[in-house]
Amino acid sequence: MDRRDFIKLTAISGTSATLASCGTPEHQLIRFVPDEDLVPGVAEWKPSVCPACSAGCAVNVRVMDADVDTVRNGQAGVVAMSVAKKLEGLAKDPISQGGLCARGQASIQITYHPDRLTQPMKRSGPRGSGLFTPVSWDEAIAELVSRLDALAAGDQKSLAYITRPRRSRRLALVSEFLRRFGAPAPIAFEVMGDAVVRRANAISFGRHQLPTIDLARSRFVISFGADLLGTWNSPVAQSAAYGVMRQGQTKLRGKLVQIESRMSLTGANADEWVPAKPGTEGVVALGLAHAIVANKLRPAAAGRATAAIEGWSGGLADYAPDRVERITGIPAKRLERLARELAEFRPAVAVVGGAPAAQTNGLFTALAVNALNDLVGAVEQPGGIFFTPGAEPTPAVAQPLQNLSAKVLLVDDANPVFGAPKATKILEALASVPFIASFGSFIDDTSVLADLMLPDHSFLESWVDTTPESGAIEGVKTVAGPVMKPLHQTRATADVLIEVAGKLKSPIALPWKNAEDVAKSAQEQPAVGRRTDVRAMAYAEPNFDGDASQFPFHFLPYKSLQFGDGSTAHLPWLQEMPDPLTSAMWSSWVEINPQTAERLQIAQGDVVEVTSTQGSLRAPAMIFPGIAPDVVAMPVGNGHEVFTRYASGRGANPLAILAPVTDVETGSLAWAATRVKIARAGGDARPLIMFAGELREHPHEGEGR
Amino acid sequence: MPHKWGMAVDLDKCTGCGACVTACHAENNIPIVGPAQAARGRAMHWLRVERYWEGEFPDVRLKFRPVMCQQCDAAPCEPVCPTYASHHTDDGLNAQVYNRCIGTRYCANACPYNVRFFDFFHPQWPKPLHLQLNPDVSVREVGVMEKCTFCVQRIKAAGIDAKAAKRELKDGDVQPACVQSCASRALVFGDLNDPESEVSRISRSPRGGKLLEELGTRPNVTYLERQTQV
Amino acid sequence: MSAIYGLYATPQAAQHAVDGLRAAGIGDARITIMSSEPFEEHEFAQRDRATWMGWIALGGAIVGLTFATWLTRMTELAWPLPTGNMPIVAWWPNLIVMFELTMLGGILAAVATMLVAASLPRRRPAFYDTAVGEGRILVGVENPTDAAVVERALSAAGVDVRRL
Amino acid sequence: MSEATARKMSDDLLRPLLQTSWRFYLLVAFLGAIVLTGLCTWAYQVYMGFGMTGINMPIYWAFYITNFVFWIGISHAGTLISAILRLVNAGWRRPVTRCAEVITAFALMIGALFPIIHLGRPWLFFWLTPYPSNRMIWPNFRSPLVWDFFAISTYLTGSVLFLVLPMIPDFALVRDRTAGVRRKVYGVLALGWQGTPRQWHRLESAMQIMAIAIIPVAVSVHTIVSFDFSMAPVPMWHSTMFGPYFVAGAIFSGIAGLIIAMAALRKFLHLEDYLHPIHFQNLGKLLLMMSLLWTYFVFAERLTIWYGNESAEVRVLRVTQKGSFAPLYWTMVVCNFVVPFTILSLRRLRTIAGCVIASFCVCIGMWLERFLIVVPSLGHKYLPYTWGQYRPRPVEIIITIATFAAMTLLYTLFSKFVPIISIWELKVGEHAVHEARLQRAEHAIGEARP
Repeated sequence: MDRRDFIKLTAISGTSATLASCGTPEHQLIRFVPDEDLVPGVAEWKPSVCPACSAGCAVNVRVMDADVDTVRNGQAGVVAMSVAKKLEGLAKDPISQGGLCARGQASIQITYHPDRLTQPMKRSGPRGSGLFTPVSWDEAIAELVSRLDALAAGDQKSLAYITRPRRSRRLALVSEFLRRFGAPAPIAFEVMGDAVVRRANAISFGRHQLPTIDLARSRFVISFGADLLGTWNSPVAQSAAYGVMRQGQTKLRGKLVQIESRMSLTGANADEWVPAKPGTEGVVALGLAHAIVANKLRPAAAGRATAAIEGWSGGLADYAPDRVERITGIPAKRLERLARELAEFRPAVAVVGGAPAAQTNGLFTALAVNALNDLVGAVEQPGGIFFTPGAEPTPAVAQPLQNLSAKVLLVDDANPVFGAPKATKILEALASVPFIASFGSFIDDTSVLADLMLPDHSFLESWVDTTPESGAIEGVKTVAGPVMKPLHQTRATADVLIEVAGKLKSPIALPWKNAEDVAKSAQEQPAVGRRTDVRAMAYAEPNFDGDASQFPFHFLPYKSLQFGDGSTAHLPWLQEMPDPLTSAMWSSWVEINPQTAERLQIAQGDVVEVTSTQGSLRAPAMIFPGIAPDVVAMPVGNGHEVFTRYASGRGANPLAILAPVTDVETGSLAWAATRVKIARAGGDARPLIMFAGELREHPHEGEGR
Repeated sequence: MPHKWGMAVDLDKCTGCGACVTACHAENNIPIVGPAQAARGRAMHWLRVERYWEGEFPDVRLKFRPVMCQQCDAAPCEPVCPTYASHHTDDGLNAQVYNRCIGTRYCANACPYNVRFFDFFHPQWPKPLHLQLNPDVSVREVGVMEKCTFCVQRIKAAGIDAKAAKRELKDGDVQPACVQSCASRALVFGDLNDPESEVSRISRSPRGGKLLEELGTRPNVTYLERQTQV
Repeated sequence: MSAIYGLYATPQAAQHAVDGLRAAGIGDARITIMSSEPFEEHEFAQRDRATWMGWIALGGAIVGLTFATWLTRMTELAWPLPTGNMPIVAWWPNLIVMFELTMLGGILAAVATMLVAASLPRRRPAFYDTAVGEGRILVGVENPTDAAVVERALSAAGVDVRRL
Repeated sequence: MSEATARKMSDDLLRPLLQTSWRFYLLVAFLGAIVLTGLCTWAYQVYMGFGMTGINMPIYWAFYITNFVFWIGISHAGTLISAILRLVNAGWRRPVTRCAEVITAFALMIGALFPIIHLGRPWLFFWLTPYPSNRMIWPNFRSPLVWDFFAISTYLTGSVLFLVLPMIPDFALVRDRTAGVRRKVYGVLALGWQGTPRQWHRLESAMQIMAIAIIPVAVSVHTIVSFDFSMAPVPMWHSTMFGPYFVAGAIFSGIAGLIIAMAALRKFLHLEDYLHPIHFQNLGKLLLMMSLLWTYFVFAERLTIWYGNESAEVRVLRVTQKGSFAPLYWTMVVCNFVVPFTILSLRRLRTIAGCVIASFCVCIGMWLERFLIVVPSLGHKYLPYTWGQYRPRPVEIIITIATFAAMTLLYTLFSKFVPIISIWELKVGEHAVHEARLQRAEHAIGEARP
């Protein structure tokens, strides 16, 4: 091949341009000798576990060599090391099945984030000032040890540990540590969690966990507010199954019906989107059950009616279609049709999650849906719901944070200051804690209050493991080693805890040597509980905080596709990724039904003030055709006070103005039970940044020429 | 026989989740422009998921459509380029040679799909974000046009591997980042010259159609219409 | 060199002087006329009309056309890059370039011919009188063999004759 | 024609060259400052990146391309008009031709600058020129931008020569009537012109040939500029009538520009005796005609799209006439039709002042017209998800203003150093008139005889 041909080739390959702008390290003085053997330019693939949510997708990481600016024993320089380049779903993994959601793929930016903590730090300014001074690991650990020793004198109870929900052995380590120290069990802080659904499943099926929905083999899926394809439970696994449900089955195409008052991503993909009055979804479920029973539609194949429905059978009569119509606003005819389809399209399955379970009558709704599943024989049946065996048990969460009376608080990558409503007085609670240490990798709303920063490795730099609660019918456990050497002077939290345990005045001997040991260790199988006898709950009107006349709108915060509970708001890819339904970037917004907006003379982008009994916030208005006229919705994720250069002070946080009402049965936060009023406000909120130009594909179609 | 790369998008499987958008950023070193520039309409998404509302509450529906470069056989963007920066390759790709681009932006005007993006400023990756950059893909400099390449670097790599292994490329050897990432498998990529390839098979579906077909650009991306049951 | 010439206020006078010279047996070739405007309508200004310029311009145009044809074909074939499903040598677009270069050829040829034929540019001519700039018409003879005759012929119109 | 008139003529027309008032320096300083600001702004834009402009996805062309089309359009005043008038041998053209041709030369130079200013990487603009630039690849002759390069360079060369050749005898005149440095300089410029019959004939025939050649070139230039748009499948760009439409518009704005320039010359260089109301009258009529022609084209274009009702195109039609661009659109209609039509169709109003007012309106209107062709279409292509808005940013506005200043500056300087009216052609004209008068007199006497 002569020069000319070669040039043609490169010219045609279309990817030949200067790499001028990616920071060539020639200016550096010192080049350290690589401490690993590298093959320049050749990619390796190593497994790991996605940290973005608790679904626990296994990922495949592309690793290549690169020049890394680093510090080796106090000297700045450059070293060639192999670094992660891209995250992809691991094809062998039954959860991700090779796919990976936007958040998962963006989480590689956690490792490379420019504002990531690079070493332990001690608070040097007043609390919340964000002023920290670097300290050595020895100092940092000594500090923590001394604080814990101070508690040793009979005050062990006042050591508290808040973690974000993890399905990994690390939780076992923490629990064990706390148990032997004599402190209460760790608090898993889950924003907009599914405690209610878990409890319902424990009651109905004896399984305190979220179900795995066998969409792939299902022909009729009716979802009560669960954003299967977006943010609920195990989105990647569910999306994969959804693809099969739609076009993968031979000659069959599964039908999806979504019941919710604000169109979610799942609602957008549903064949039928059925808006029901907030808090009445359970009534819809029982209405369907009643219609099936009354019209003798119940398929024989569904087998013997089991306890979950029996408990209701007496009360079902109260849910005649017309009454249901009155309560829910869904036409009786439509309800009966849906009931028929539900019974005829076999196999069929019902799912509950999200807002319906986050009402004051959430448990009722969840139990009602379970009953419906039982009625149509969807439990542990192909195309129905399954319970993944061997899942790490989820610690039961009550509302521990208000009455948090700890003297030493360890925060493990949880952000309750952002995630808990202001009304829960979380800030005050934390302020009263004398000593707070944070293992997080970033300074966020919570860790900014910490006195000591003990930055953990990123997931790519450490041993990771997971036993997902849901997403696959068979049990799954993933363990993976570090895919790259640490970029910064960080340490695996597991190692830190083990070291601290050993250094205590009265040392604690933990059964693990190090983080690797923890990740690899087997877990004791949780005993599969027996279903407790089901009480037939009567429908109780949902209570909403705020008087309907004064606060005319239901306020519906929802996990945003990009940021979920807000923990990934600092990743630039996700900030700039257009939100699928609104195409908004770098913003938060208030979704308003077009007619409502017109009535209140609110235009797209106008700054509106949203006021609840608990406070108010400002955000630009988003005209949103897929929301009920008496509902306004806001994405959760933005609105951090402090969270790196990309998220600090960006947008507003809907969680802040939620009222502290709870589900009466489980006592977990009913985050969809707040009422608000909205009004145009002079605009000092950040502008609404949208990628899309037009709302509709054929604008001014109806208008004449 | 040379390859003719093409893609099929099953809108009935696509959930609009946007995983492909991020995958594209990760694979192709697409810069983040930041809120100020995004507000000016300079955000870069080689692959975007268009969403269109239909109807009014309560009978409202939402329609998603991932749109990337359609790699047209008769691409309007190619002939208008004065420097051949935009031209057609023999395996049916619509190539963009960044270092020949002088930034007339004519190609972007000629493109009916608006899938071409311009580097208004020199792209920045605050350290150590630059460590994520894919060494197989060049980083564009200020003032040039860029667009979806069907992940040409992956196509080339797969070809080289096949050559090394002394075999032909087989269906599924090449997967652009978006296709790889798609959980619901709505995107399928392959060789349209191979009638047996999955993409050819799916493209023949009665639901299949091309975007803005009437313009005669002869795209190599087929969209399978979404179905509904009510 | 030497020259004898007269400066005439009106074209009629100049014409008369020219006629006089001719009568004195001096051929047109030896008579020099200079004026600050063409005076198309007078006989003395009618000489040296004939020119090939038109044909040369046409030739230039043909050269331009040929060059353009070669340029477009050659460059397109030198590195055949397909664009927009067009033929490698696409005549429709090429015609535009060919047209422009044809015209350019013609124009340049015409101008070149003009400069050569009018023997321009050159340094300031020896034989000249700034009075021409004042509007006078200069009629004269360069290197006269029989000065007396010329002088008589020029002064017939009653102007003072100058020598150089 | 008496020697006295000839001398007076020369004196009047050479006065600007020989005397300089303080006003001149002030004006030049003022304009120069603006032009300098423009250049700095451009440098700033290149240094900071093209993002300094208001350009965005999908509106990748806006102010700069508008200016490009506008100035190329203005350039159609001079050469084209004077060539036509020369061929039809319209006597009244003589005092007009040069100041018209100058407009062409300068407007082309300014216009040709904009494709470079608007490049993302302007330092590589020379890759447009036909040579194997990088990796031994030549420019793509299928690209309308390359056609632009050839058309504009041909037109520029032709126009400059067409302007310069008839200047030689005038330079000779200046040479003869001045002394010292001026004499030397103009002596060089005169190329040793003597004014022998041979020289006069060659000059005439050269001008004739070029007049014939330049007209199709001029037409082709703006047609090709229109191809920049009509070659792209963009709603309301992809039109077969763009060629003639653009040419008409170009001549339209060109005449307007010429009228303004002439009025200015007449006032500031005191050329009342040479630029008579009749010139403005005639140009005014021409302007009126072009206004009607332009209106006809716009009507034809709009009606076809409105009636044809092709969705994408109708959307663009809607935004321009009813939507966000409506104010600009209707301003354009007023400036290009209503005002010129009312003023120029009434003889009483078709005064010099009237013509100038109309011309200013037309210049504004035609700039808007180009803007309204470029931006709304790009902002509203086929997929509404990608629709966008455009707001100009300071750099674009400053550079635009600077080009108008540059035009004025160049024109001022030119009229300072070159007789803005072709003296010898004027004399010929006067002469012809004189002769004609004599003949008529003789004729009358002949008839008077019994």
